[in-house]
Amino acid sequence: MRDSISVARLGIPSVALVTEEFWPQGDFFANSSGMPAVPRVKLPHPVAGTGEDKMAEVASEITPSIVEFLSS
Amino acid sequence: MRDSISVARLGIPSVALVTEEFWPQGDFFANSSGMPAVPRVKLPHPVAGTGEDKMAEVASEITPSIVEFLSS
Amino acid sequence: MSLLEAASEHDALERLHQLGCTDGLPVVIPTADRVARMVLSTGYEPDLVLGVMGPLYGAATIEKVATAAVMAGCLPDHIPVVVAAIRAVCQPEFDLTEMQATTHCTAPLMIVCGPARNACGEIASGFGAMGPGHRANASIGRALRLAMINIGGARPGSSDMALHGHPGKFTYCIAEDEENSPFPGLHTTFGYEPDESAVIITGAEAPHSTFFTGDRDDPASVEALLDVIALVMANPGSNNVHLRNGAITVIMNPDHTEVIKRAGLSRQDVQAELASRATISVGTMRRISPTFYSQTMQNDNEAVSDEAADEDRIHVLKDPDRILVLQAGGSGLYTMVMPSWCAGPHQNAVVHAGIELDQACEIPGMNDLTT
Amino acid sequence: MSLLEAASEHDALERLHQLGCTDGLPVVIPTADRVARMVLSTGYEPDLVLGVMGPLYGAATIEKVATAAVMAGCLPDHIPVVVAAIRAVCQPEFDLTEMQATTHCTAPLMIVCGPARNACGEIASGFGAMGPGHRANASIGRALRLAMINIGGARPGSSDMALHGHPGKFTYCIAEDEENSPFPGLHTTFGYEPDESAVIITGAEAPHSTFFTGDRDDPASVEALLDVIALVMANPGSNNVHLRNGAITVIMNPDHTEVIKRAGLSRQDVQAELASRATISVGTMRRISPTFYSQTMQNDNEAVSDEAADEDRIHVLKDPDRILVLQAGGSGLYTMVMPSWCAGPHQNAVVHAGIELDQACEIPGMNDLTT
Repeated sequence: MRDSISVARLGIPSVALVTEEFWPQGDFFANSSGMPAVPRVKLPHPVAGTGEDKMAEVASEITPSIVEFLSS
Repeated sequence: MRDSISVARLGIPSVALVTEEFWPQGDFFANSSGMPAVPRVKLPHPVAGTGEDKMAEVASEITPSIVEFLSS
Repeated sequence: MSLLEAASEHDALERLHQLGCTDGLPVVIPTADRVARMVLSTGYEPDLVLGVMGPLYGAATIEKVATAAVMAGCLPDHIPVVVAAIRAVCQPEFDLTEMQATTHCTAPLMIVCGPARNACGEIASGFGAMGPGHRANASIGRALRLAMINIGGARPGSSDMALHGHPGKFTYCIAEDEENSPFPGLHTTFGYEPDESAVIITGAEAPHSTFFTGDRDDPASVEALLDVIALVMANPGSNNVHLRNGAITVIMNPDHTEVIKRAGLSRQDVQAELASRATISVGTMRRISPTFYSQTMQNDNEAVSDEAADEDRIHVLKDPDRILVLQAGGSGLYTMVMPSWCAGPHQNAVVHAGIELDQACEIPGMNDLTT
Repeated sequence: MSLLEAASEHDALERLHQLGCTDGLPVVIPTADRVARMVLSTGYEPDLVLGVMGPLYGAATIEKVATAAVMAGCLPDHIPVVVAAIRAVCQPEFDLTEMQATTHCTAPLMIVCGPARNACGEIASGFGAMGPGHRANASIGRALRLAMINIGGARPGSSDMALHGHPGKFTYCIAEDEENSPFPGLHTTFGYEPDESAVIITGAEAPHSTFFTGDRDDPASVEALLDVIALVMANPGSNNVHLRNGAITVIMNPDHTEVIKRAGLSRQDVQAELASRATISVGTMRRISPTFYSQTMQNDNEAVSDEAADEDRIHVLKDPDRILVLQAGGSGLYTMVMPSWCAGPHQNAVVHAGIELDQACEIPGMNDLTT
């Protein structure tokens, strides 16, 4: 989240991937960094350790929104 | 210390061996058990792990007071 | 009970610090009025004795326990858990006097199970439940400690001989995350019904963080999880390894219990697996404890003679039932393992007491102790 | 700064609890008057900024730090240590923002060295120094935490994502037992003069108890002591083993430093011995961390290729200077080892700041904040 904010500050398009469980923390960082609208995409929680199939499924679900954010 | 108090309660002569560092705790137990005068002999601290020679020295120093307590 | 007088609440606080009646942090001044209201909220008579607390052998009356609870910052909602905790630690099997006096760092860890978790002020079982920010956890755990100080007489360096202690000696109270756990409530393993409430208490070290990241594609993931927990249980510094037969607490986060659940293991299975895997080699014991080990092993059931090979392994715990396995904490990479003291006549027995939720009378405005 | 109003101190306390401005325990209400007097005792202007505390990125002004100190129960005597601690944790190398936000249980452990140990309210270094009963330790450690909560914005489950945390997140402050230690003051290893004072801070797990009983007749006793400490440092659950390159704190009791002293070892010798002995086998890492280990080892300097043998050993720490070795605690059988978090951009760097004892003006009656 913090990386994404730093990159966005440099004017480089960025999207933070944040799991559901960490969404409030993402909001917190976005607000405290003065960039409340920094683009972020919600992932299910947990992702790590859930296996190849699940990760592929999550990836295909979220890719469109990432592309949308980066091209807008 | 607590063992010594329990034994003394049964009317069996007993002496607690208490190292210097634990002397205040010994006093505390003696008082809280209602036997403030329960016999105890002060050892240097630490005794454990200080080697055979040192332990033999401590033993010979304190034996007379233990005998005195038990025979009085 | 004699009353102290002070010109202001802040003078009173300074006085309580000077008398050694606090843990070093600010307390709510236990005025006669506040204590009386806390007593009322217990539903018991003030002079009812819940037990005797060593090494001072003070009688833990409802009034004295209520005083500790007020000082700790408890609300009346919290008091049923405090009363149960006092009952639990006063059971002879807990060896409270010896535990207060030992040089080991041990502190009573309170685990709250059943509906009391919500009824007694939302005792936290999730993110940061062992840290700051949860009033019920913080003040309930501290009430037990202040009772141990003021009724039991524990003072550092004179009656409490813990070499260093640990910060769980300020407060150490969590709830089980029953709703999201694959295991039945921990209290049911001690004979309580699921809809009853209980506090389970064990003398514990501070938590040891245990890192594990699973892989759903790897069926051996559960083996790795059980192995790393067992290795932490068998850490060569803990008293469990040197004295054996104590109790060990294992608090798993939801991602780790998910691995257990997928493998189809029950709590009993986990206890048995951990007890069987938590071992240390004879060679390591000979190396780290050349004198003490050879003396103690002579008394040990798990006969390891002088002829044993260095590769032979010794079990750290004899009784799998003394491994408390439960879920708490946020979702992520860490499980917490609390080794223990293991000494005292009952060698770190786990105690428990039912929490009575219908004992207190409902009194309008009773939770407003603060005016 | 806007002021809250309340009808009584107790209403104010409830309000602060509800706003999430406490750690869950009672605080001294930071009235304008009390804060002003605490500010005065710092000897600084109220709007001096000591640093910025994430994740809220709040400015740690003297006034806000004084507010945290009042709430924590500090006396003006304690404030120089609190000011130094804030300066230390605000250094970029400490990665405060990341540390506050992590899922690991880490908490800043404060080690106070030099004359400030006595000048700032008798900060305990003996029996039970990490437990209750020492006001200076308890309230100084807690002042840092309340600043991290209220200036830094750490709240469990939203900004502070520690899965469980540990009780040292309430308060975690000890002094070094310099007088009885065979080692020079720990602060001198960071460039301070012996008669200067400093606070050394490292993000740490809760203490892990390490049992050792020596035997003066056995010259190998020191080997056993170093081995058991190294084994606890290399405990397979800790982040140090999985991420490496963090910091580890080793707090030895006087009986254990006596063994070190008899063997003629300096602090640097002990650091080097521990760094060299604290290893874990490749086989164990492959077993407990099948996925993560193979990924991380590719980035690791200590190249362990896929062809490494299971018996090959990996060092847990790369830098012996990141082992903090000091004496504290009562005399007996236990040393305390605190593993650490190891992550963040600076991978658990140790920070420090000088404690200014001549900064505050002497004001008669200044220690009487309590009226």
